[in-house]
Order: sequence, then structure tokens, then C-alpha cells
Amino acid sequence: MLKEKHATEIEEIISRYPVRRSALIPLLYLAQREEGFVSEAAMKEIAGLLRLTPPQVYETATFYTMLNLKPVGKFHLQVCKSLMCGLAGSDTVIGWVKTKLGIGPGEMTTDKLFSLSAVECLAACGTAPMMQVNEDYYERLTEETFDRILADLKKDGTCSLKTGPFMWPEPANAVKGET
Amino acid sequence: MESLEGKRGLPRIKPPFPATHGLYNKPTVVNNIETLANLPYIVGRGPEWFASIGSPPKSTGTRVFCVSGHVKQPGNYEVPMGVTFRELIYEHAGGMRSDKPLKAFIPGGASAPFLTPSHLDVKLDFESVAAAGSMLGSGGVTVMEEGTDMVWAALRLMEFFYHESCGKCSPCREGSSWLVQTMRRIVAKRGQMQDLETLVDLCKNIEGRTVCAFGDASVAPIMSTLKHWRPEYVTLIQEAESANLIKLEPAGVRH
Amino acid sequence: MTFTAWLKTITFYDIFVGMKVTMKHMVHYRPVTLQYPHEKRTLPDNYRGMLALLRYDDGTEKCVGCDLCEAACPSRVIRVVSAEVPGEPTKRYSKEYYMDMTRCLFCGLCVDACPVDALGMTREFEWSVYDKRQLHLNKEQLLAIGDRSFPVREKQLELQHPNVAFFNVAFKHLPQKPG
Amino acid sequence: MDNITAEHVRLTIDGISISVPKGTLVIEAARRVGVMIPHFCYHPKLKPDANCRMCLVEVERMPKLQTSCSTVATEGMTVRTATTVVHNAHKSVLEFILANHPLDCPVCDQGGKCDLQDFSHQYTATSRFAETKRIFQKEYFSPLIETQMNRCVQCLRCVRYCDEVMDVKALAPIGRGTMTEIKSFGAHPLDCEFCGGCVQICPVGAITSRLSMYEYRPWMLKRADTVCMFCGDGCQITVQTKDQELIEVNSAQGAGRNSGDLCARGFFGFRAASHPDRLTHPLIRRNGALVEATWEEALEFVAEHTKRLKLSHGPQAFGGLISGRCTNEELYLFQKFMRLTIGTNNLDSSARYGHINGVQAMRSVQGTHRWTVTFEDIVQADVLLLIGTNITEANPITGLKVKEAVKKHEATLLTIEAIQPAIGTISNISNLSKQHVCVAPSQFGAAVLGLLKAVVEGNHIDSTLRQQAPDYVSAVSQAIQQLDWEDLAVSTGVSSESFVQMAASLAGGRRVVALAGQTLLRSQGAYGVCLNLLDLLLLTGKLTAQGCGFAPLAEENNDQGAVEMGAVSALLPGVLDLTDRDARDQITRAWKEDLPVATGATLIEMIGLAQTGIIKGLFIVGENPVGSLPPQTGVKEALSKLDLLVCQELFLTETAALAHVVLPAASAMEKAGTFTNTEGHVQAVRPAIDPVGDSRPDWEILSAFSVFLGAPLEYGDAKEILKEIRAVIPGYGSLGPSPIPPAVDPAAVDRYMNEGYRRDLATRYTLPARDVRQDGTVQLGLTQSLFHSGKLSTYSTGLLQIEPSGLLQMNPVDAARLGLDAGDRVRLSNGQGKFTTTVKVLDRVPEGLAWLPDHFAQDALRLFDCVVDPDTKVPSYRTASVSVVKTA
Repeated sequence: MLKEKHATEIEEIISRYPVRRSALIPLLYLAQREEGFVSEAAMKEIAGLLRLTPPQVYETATFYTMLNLKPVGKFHLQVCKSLMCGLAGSDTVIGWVKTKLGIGPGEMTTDKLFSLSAVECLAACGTAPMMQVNEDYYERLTEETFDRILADLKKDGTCSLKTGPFMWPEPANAVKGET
Repeated sequence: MESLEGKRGLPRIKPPFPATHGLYNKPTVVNNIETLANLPYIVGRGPEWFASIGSPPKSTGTRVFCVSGHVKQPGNYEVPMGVTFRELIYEHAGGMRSDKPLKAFIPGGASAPFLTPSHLDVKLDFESVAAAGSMLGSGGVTVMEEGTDMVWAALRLMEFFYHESCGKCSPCREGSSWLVQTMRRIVAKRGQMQDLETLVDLCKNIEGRTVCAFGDASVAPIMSTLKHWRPEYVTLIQEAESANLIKLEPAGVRH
Repeated sequence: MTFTAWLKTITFYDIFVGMKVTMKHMVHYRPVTLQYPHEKRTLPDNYRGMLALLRYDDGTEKCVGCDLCEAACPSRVIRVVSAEVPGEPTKRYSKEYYMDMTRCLFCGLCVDACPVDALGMTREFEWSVYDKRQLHLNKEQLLAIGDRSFPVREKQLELQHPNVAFFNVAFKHLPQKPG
Repeated sequence: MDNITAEHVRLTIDGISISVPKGTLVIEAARRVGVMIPHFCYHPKLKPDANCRMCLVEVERMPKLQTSCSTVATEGMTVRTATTVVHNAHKSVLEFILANHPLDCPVCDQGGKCDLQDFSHQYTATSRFAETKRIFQKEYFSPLIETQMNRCVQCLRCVRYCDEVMDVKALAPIGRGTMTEIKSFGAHPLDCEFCGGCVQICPVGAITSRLSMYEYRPWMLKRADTVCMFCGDGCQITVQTKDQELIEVNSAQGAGRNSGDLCARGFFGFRAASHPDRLTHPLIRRNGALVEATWEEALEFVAEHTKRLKLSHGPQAFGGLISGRCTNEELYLFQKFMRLTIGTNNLDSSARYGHINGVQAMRSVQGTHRWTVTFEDIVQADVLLLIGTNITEANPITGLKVKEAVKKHEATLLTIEAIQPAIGTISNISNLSKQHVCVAPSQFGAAVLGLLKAVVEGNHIDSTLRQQAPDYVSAVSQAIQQLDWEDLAVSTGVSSESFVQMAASLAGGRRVVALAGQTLLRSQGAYGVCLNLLDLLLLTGKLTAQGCGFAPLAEENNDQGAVEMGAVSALLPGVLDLTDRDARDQITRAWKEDLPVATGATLIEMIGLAQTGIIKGLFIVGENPVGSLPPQTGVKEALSKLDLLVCQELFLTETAALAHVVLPAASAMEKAGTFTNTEGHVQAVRPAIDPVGDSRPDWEILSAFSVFLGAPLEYGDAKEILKEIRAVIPGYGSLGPSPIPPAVDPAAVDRYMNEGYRRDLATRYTLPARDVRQDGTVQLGLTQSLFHSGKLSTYSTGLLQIEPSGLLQMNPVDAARLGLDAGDRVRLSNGQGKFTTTVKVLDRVPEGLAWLPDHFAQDALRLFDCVVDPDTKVPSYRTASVSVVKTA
């Protein structure tokens, strides 16, 4: 349960706001960080913490697409498919995922390591195409960097190519995209 | 604000405006980060200094433009307001990616109507862009080269709006899904001639009848592409008709 | 008075005009009486005869028990008792369906009103009975009339268009209506 | 009741000029001039949300079309609703709303009364929608409420109603954009108050009642506006019937005291009247068995035996009991029958179970037998004090008024209840309260004393009262000073600070209403507690002030009427004392016949007299003493000893099973008359269907008895009885739209302050006995359930779907301590007996207590002691200490 595990953090989040309900979204993120997705049990528990009814938590949790209500892979690849990235080739990125990992949007690899979803604008239009893996941005993707990211993620669980979520100034180690 | 209160991110009805009844029913001022970023300089160097940059009277100072799409060096560029798009795209962003001619560009984020190459010399300030039939909006300039399928581009944007529509008011909620479905059908070469008329009509019906400005914004891509690149739609539909693909029976016919 | 008019008056011309058909028939005799029941009339294409309830191609009744025919009927011929289909929760059908054919005008309004084309007008007209009560038809009788008069059946409604897929569908996983 | 003179603004709508109060919405103003603006999401009860965009109108000097449901009328505003622009806007919005609507009107229950259908006809909307509609997976929603989310137009009225009016928050819009659907929580079925509000408020067929699903079309239904028979709130309901079948119940916005709000009992409980177990023929006991008989046989049987018994034992050998569910007319005729035809004052009604405590307290202190406040006063109150009301469950609609006062008018709510604040999908009044004190039902008296002590010590006593009645003030002050805060803290489990804060809020309020519910009124010593409460109001100067008062809540729909009709032994019609010579003369003049003088026996006394053989014959109308009283009272043996037991009943109850003659009575759905609700408002009951089988209204049966007994009390219909009631009690129940409450009688208050208080002040100002709780035991309390009312509702199929049996409700801590889980079978036992039931774990039950709904608690009654109040003779048997043991 969240309460036992993160008592101080929950306390801190709730104390941040003058109204308890405001702590809802941060707490949902906490739950998502814990399990990879927001489970029903977590929602019920959060409802109890914030003195809300479970439907009130549920309505908020389902509204925000950043919150996963179903289990996702250990690395949740979120590829931007909006026009800006689309022009720069986000469909190709999705194609790579399909060929390399064998999953389409909304699917998960059998080893539960990767899952893919095609999402809308992640506000990194200048550095398209990009994807977000869990909470890290990977921008100016090429097939080569994409392979590296996958390999690194599989190996170390992290990848040095991550560039975000911050955007400016451009980190020195970011690979200059050819595109 | 609703998100901050832990609720669903729905627009509130105005009045009362947030300035009087905002967060937790207390007066609230909501500002963009861009506005806030400008503040230290305005305070530090005085409003006159700020006003001296750019193109007076209204559009002064600098703005950050995020140039993306088919350009050589996409990225964020801070330029004084009043430079032309040509300058921004060809000088700052390094010109077109594969040196193909420019076909279209969006001057200010997804909700701004598309502009054509003939508008390249339009100055980057609020009045000039508005006069050209678009808006500066968030300052996200998206450039498309020759050969880009404009119907597809409009659909991509529409899908974005469909996804982002909060679903509070009916014209935006139902309209966006309707538009997306019709656009998908046209792109998939299942369109019919009367669909174009319906599209225009629906867009007009959404505009100005929603709770927030999102509804108005969401029809911009379709309206502007239909205005400037109507033949592309027509070609797609004619292909569909010549291929004699099965026409969907409208739902209203039987029931 | 012109001469022609005078001539017509004295020769009783108008009477001959009036008797023209009669005279013609006297010359070219053609019998119009049919030797009913040995001979039968050819019915016009849109003949409105006995009413019938129809079925889909898989044998299920079309009628959804919406009561619109009852509402449309000007002479209160029809009585529908609708209910949930036993064993198929949330699906509506007519539990009982009665037609008092002694009152029927054969106006066809019920057929027009039917949203699922469950009612049809057959070309049957030989419905003379000794006992008036035999004209009080129930659902089984009406379905039987439909079965013999409309051998070609439509396919199930929900297979006809995706938009009617949720029109009157049963949900096996739901419990039956209480009471 | 709004005594603030509202400012008015003048505006023009479609060329018609109208003046409306400031703050009126344009859509409301238009409705007043007869301009109907189409809308889905707007509802007068709810805050505007402006999400359907259907009500767009043109407003001069505004660039865009405005939603009339969120635009407030301003001075000089010019609104146009009939222009082409507006028409096109409506049409286009309708097209959008219709786009994803499945058009399954033929199988939809809303067909014929659907807003979307009506507007589609009005605008002859043709849809150009050629795409595939969204489809939601159907999920099981609840046994009684059916959802079909494909039909939803996302107006969110249901969600807003659930939150703003009911304060339940059981519904929520789930998902985003077009895929928004109304759900409870995940795939779990709805578990809420089942008030039916969402069903009523849904403009389309997205939420419908499953109870009457597919059984009707709106045009087939006949309607009858009548009054709900399940609690004292007196909600107006519209019963819809098809032929002789009860199809559904609705309530119209703005009608009645409830203004369209209902609870589960009102909305889903109506089928109790058409239960197959209803008695349809008179039954006579022959050779030990009840056999069917004709009315003549039954009436003759009763007449013959009555005459014989009266001749040999005199009129005092008879007694009568009537239920508070009967109409005023029946209650009046019953007491007249008992007093004139039989000639005895041995009669009582079910108001004796508790309501009489509150009425007698009001009579002795403020000289009224009714509230001096109305529901409107509750809504407008500054401070509300709730004591032992369990208001959500017992009086849900009064509860809504309290919620409205708190949520809309920001009243300060103080609660002294036997519940804990807990979040759940059944609203909990203590969640809304500013100061909540959780006290066991037996210690409500101690809590009131604590408040009194805080008032006296905090110097909140009204200064004029000090001058007016110094003796009274000092006597009360002295009595209360005797008590020790520590003792109080031990008794109530509440610190003195809470009482001090509460007293300060109470004294600071301008309009203060104190509500006392059945949990208090039926507890031991409730009469004294009510008097103390009135003392509290009197001391703080809140008894006589405008908008202030004491409001005991009635449990049965006509408890108040029973008292006012004189259907209790010591009171005559008009709540006159039987011992009062003037009052007796007044009634004698009206009836033109002498009244019996001998004091009558009350409920428990009658049982005693029957036991000893003094009472030989008992007439019981709709009452079930065998089922409701604990067996320790010897009620069953007493009734078995009777020579004549006549029961007029809907069902063959435990009491009726002992009877010599059982006569089928008509239910409230089948007869005309009036009910008096808890605030004293008299409302008309109208028949929705014909009496089932051979049953007759109770007044007809009583009238027939009197004819057979040779002292006819004959009436043509119920109206004639009402006319006579009005002659006896001038102006009774003028059936106006809103009740005018009586004012506090200053003479009575003076009498009380000079003399009345002395009698029992000392006994009232002592702490009630403390419960000594041993390990492994809990304090078992009988409670009212939200989903049931008496035993009557246990015949309702709808309500049984929600709550089919009585579960022992326990606090999770207690359950854990006793090693119990939800669903475990447990045996409750104490010295008096044992009872087996199933455990339900509920957060709102305080630690150390356990609740058992009294509707199913019949076999558990033997665990309880019955204590009779010495003043009001109210039998109290609501709490008992029991040990809980898990069984296999």
C-alpha cells in the first residue's frame, strides 16, 4: 500500500496545497511511479487519503492520459504522432518499434519490458521526432540512436541519450539530428 | 486551474472570470511562462526598452518561435517581433530540409490556420499575421515542403484536437470526432463530394459555440487547408469515386 | 341554339354517349364475375391484406415491443405487452402481441410506424370465420402468418450497419431484470 | 420565506418586457414569459454548467451567441431567441448531440418523454452523420438503475445532481472527449443511496429505472399526485399507473415539500402495494384457522362478538391500536369509533413509539404540538443542531434540506449523532458538519447536558430571559453546575472544549433550528432530553426568535397526524387534553354525544390489561405490536388471550396471524385522504389504483363496524370526514402550498418558566446511566435503514433488491478486534437470548456500537429490554449490550 511505503512523501504532497483535493494528481503520479500504472486499489486508497469518494478519483484519473490505468511495460515508449513530429517522421519511429520489438501502439512485449503508445504533442516540436520513455525525453531520433536507446534500456535500464524533459539550452551530449 | 484543484481539466464558464473567482474560488491570474520570462527584463530595463524592440505599436519585444517541420535546423529561436517569416525560416532555421520549395506553414501552433508561400513576407507581429488570416498563437512555426499531403496534415492536427478535446461541451466533443472520422475517410479514399460541404458546415457550426476557445481553434486546420488546398481534397475524393469503392450508407437512411 | 345542338337534342345523343360502355359491352361480351373460390383475382402490387409479424433470417422475431404500432393504430387493433427477453438481459421484445382484426381498417399505419419492419401486410384476404373470436390473433398466430407469407427474410438488424449494432442487443453477462 | 427584498431588473425577451429578481438567469426569465429555450444540461436545481450549448441566444451588444443558462439577466438586456441565427445554432448543436446518439428510441424507455426526441422533432433535425457511432461496452450498473451510455448526451446533470443536491458523489464522468461516460467506479456496480435522482434528471434514456424497464410507454400511463407513505417528510410523489399496475413513481420539480427530490424508498418502494401477498379477502378464525369469508360474515362476526363482550364486560374491556401510516381521516374516525361507538379511551397509535416524546415536550414548553419552523426555515438557518437524527437514513428529504442549508447557504451544522464521519457513496451528514460529536444513542442526554453546561458557563444566556425569569435561569444554572465536566466526558467520550465550541456557535447563530430524530426520540429518557433541548433553546433565546425552533422528526408518514387527530389515549382531536373539561365540552358539542371520561390505557398498558384479562377485545388497524415490540413485554401471550382480536391489515402480519378476524385494508396507493407530515403540513393522498381484491379503505371498514354496532358513523367519502375534522379543528389542513407554522405560545412559555420546569428538573439534569461494556461485547442498536421503512417496505421488490436482509453493521476496528470479516455469520447473544446474522463492515458505525436495521430485526428483539417512559409511556427498546461470536 502507498500509505505505509511513502508516508512522508504523501504528507509533504498534501501539505503543499491549501485544499486536500489538489494533491490528487501528484498522488496519482506517485501511485503510477510505484506500480507503473494507477490501479483500482491505489485509487481507492488515494480517495481515502484525500477524503473523496472513489468515483471522484476515478474521474480525474481517467481524464488525464498521462496516467495509465492498465499495466504498461517497464519502459513505456510514448511516441509523439502530432503533425510536427509527423512531418519529421514519427510514423517511421512507430514502424521501427514494430519491426524491432514487434508491438504496435497500445501493445506490450511479452517480456513486459516495453510497451508503446502513440501520444499527442509532447511539446518538443523543435526537436522532432521524439519519444518519451517513462518520464525521459529522447529527441531527434534516428534509427541509429533509437537502436542505442533500446539496447541501453534493456541493458542498464537507462540511456545517456535522454535529453529532457528540459529543452533549452540543448544538452551538449544530444546528438545533432541529420533530419 | 481545475487540474490544480485535483479535478478534471474542464473549462469553466465565464463570468465569473478567474481574476475574481479563480483557484479555490479566489482571485487568480493565469500567465504563460513566456510572459513571466519577459517580466524581469521589462522590470529591469524599463518598458520603453521593451517597446523599442520589435514592431510597435502592439507587438513589441522578442518572442521565442519554435520552428519545426521540414527545415534544416529546427529549434527554438528568439527573434524580435516584426521580422518576416522568410527571414525566420530561411535565415534562422537554415532553409528547407531538402531544398524543396515551401508549400505551407503554420505561423502559431496547431490552432492557427495554415498560411501559403505567398504569406512568407508577412511580418511576425500580431496585426500582420491576423491580417493574413491566421494568428501568432503560441509561436510554434511548422513548415511543410512541397509534396506534403495537406489533407493528411490537417487530419493529423485534427486528431490532436480530437484527442485533446475535454468533452465538456457538445459542439467540440461531437464535432471533433465527427471531423476526424470524415477526414480519415477522405484520406482513406472513401470520401464523397458532399463530405467537403459537410466539413465546412461543421467547422462553422463548431466555431463560436463552445465554452472555451479550443473549439474555435480546432477547426482552423481544416478551414484553412480547405481554403488554400481544396483541389487536394477533391483529387482524393475523385480517386475514391473512380475506384468505385463501396460507399457507406449514411446512418440516417434506414433509421 | 345551334343546329347541331338541336339535332343532338332530338336524337337523344347524350343518352347514347352515356350508354356507350353498356352498348360496347353488349357487343363484346366479357365476363367480369370470377368463380370465387375456384378462381382468384389478381391482386394489385400494393395490396394491403392480413397483417403479420416477421422474423429475421435466423428465426428470431423482429418485433422489439416498442409499442409504436399500438400508438399509431387509429382503431385500437393492437395491444403490445413488452418485456425483457428471458435469458437475454436488456433486450426488449413483445411478450404478448394481440391484434383484434375485427376492427382493423387495413390502413397500414402500423406497418409504417414500425421502426424495425417487423410488421408486414400479406396478400391474404380470406379470413372469414364463423366465430368472431377467431379474429383476435395472438403473437404465435401472427408470426405464423408472417412465416407462410414472407419466406425470404432479412438478416439480423445488428449485422446490417455498424450504427445499429447497439440497437437491441442482449448482454449475457448482466443479471436478469428483478421481479 | 426569503425575507430579503430582492432587487429587480427589467429585460426584454423577444420583444416582451419582463421584470425579474436580480440574479435570475436568462433561461429562467424566458420561461416566465413563456419562451421555451431548448436545453439539456440546465436544471433549476443545479448550478449552470453550460456544456450542452443548446440554449444559445442572441443578446444585444454581445458579439457571440450566449448560453442563456449561464447568462444572468441585467438591466436593459435585450434577448432574441427567435432569429435565424439562433435557430441555426440550435439546429447545428442538436446535430452534434445527435451525431453519436444511437437512435434506439423504439427500445428506449425514455421514448415519448425524451428531451432529445422532442427537440429533434421541433427542429426537424436531419443528420448528415455518415460515420460509425461511438460504442461503449455495456457494464452492469446496478440492480435498479439501468444505464445505456451510448444514449448519453454528456450533460452531466446526473453527476451534478449526485454531488450538489444529494452530496453522494457516486457518479462521475469517466474518460475524455467523446468517450466520456458516466460510471460509478471502474467496473463495479453502483452502490449508492439509490435516490433515483439521476433517473429522473436524465434528459435522455441514458439512465433509466430497471424496476419498470420496458413495461410502459409514457402515453399509456395515468398519473396520480399523492404523498409518499414511507416517512414523516411527506414527499409529494406522482404515481404512474398502467391499468391497475403500479409502473413508476416520479416527483415534479417545484411540487410538494420535496420539490422533486426523492429517496430510494419513495422512488423504488412503490411496489409494496402490489405485492402478491396482499390480503384480498376477509378472514375469520374458524376452528383455529383463518378462512376466507365474505364482508357481511366478517362484519357480523365482529359486531356480534363486540356486542356480547360490551354487554358482559363494559366498554373498558376494549382497546384499539392504529398505525401512523393511516390517513388523518382514518385516524380521526378510529378514535371517534373507539370513543363513541365502543365508549373507551383505550386507544393508541404508533406515534407512541417515539414521536409523542417530542410532541409532549413541545406542548409543555412552547405550547404547540407542531414545529414552529418549516423546511424553508431549515434551508435558511444559520445554525443547525442535529441530535440523534440519523437524518440521511431516517428522514432523507429533511436531510436534503439540511444539506442545502450547509452547501448553498453556508449554514453552520452541529451534529450530535451516533455516527462517525466517513467517506462513502451514501451521504454522511457528519461529513458536512462543522462540529461533530459522536455519542452512543444512550448518551444523547449527556451530550445535551454538556451543551447546556457550556451555554451556562460560557455566559450565553439570553439577557432578557435573565430579567424575565430569574428563578428559572438560576434553577437551571444551578442544576447544571452540579454536573462535572469529567463525568460528562466519561459519559459522552467528548471533551468539554467541543461542547464549549458548539455552544458558542449555537449562541452566535441568528436563525437556529434544532432537529431531533428518532434515534433520540425512541431512546430511553427521550422526553427529558427533548425538554432539555428546549431549555437550551430557551436559555440562548432561540426558541421564540424568528426562524428558530425545535423540530422533532417523525418516522412514520402520519405520526404527526395521529397525534393531532387524537388517536392517542390522553389526547382529543386538535391535541386537546382529555382531562381538560373545556376541551371535552368542545368535542362533545361537535359530536353531539358524550365522551368517555375514564383515562385510557396506552399501548404498553393495554398489553398489560389484556394479559390480566381486563381487556377482552382489541381493534388493530395496520399496527403490528407482535412484530415490533420485544417479546419480554408479553405481547404475544396477551393478544392470544383476547376474546376478540380484529385486524385491518395489508398483509398477514404476526399480529394478524393471531387475530379472530382479519380484514383486508387498502394501501395508501388505493385511497383518498390526507397525511400530515413532520412539519405539520397536511397534504392530499389520492388513489392511484383501485383497491386490490376485496380490500377497503380503513375508514370504510370502521364506518361499517359502527353501522353493524348500531351507532352509525356514516360518511360518503373521505372528504366528508375531513370536513368534520375541520369543524372540530378549525382550518385543519387547508392544503395550501406551504405550511404556516404556529408561533410559540408566550403564555405557555411563561407557565413553563414559572411552574412547569420545577416538576422534573432534578431528574432531567442528571446524567443517564452509563453503559458498562465488557470485552467481546458491543452495544447493539436498532436503526432505521435508508432503504426500508418499517416492515411495509420489506414487501417492496425494488427495495429488497438493494437491501434484502438485515446485516449487522460494525466498525472495522471492532470487527478486527473480534476477528470478523464482512460476510461472516455471527451469533449475538446476551442474557435474554440470541440471534444469528451476517456482518457488514461499515466505516460510519462508531467503535463499540453495532447497528441492526430494525426492519429485519424481529427475531433480535428478544435481546432488548423494554423500558417505559413514566411521563409519556413510550416503550423504549433500542439498545442492548450483546456479545458477538463468529459461527460457522
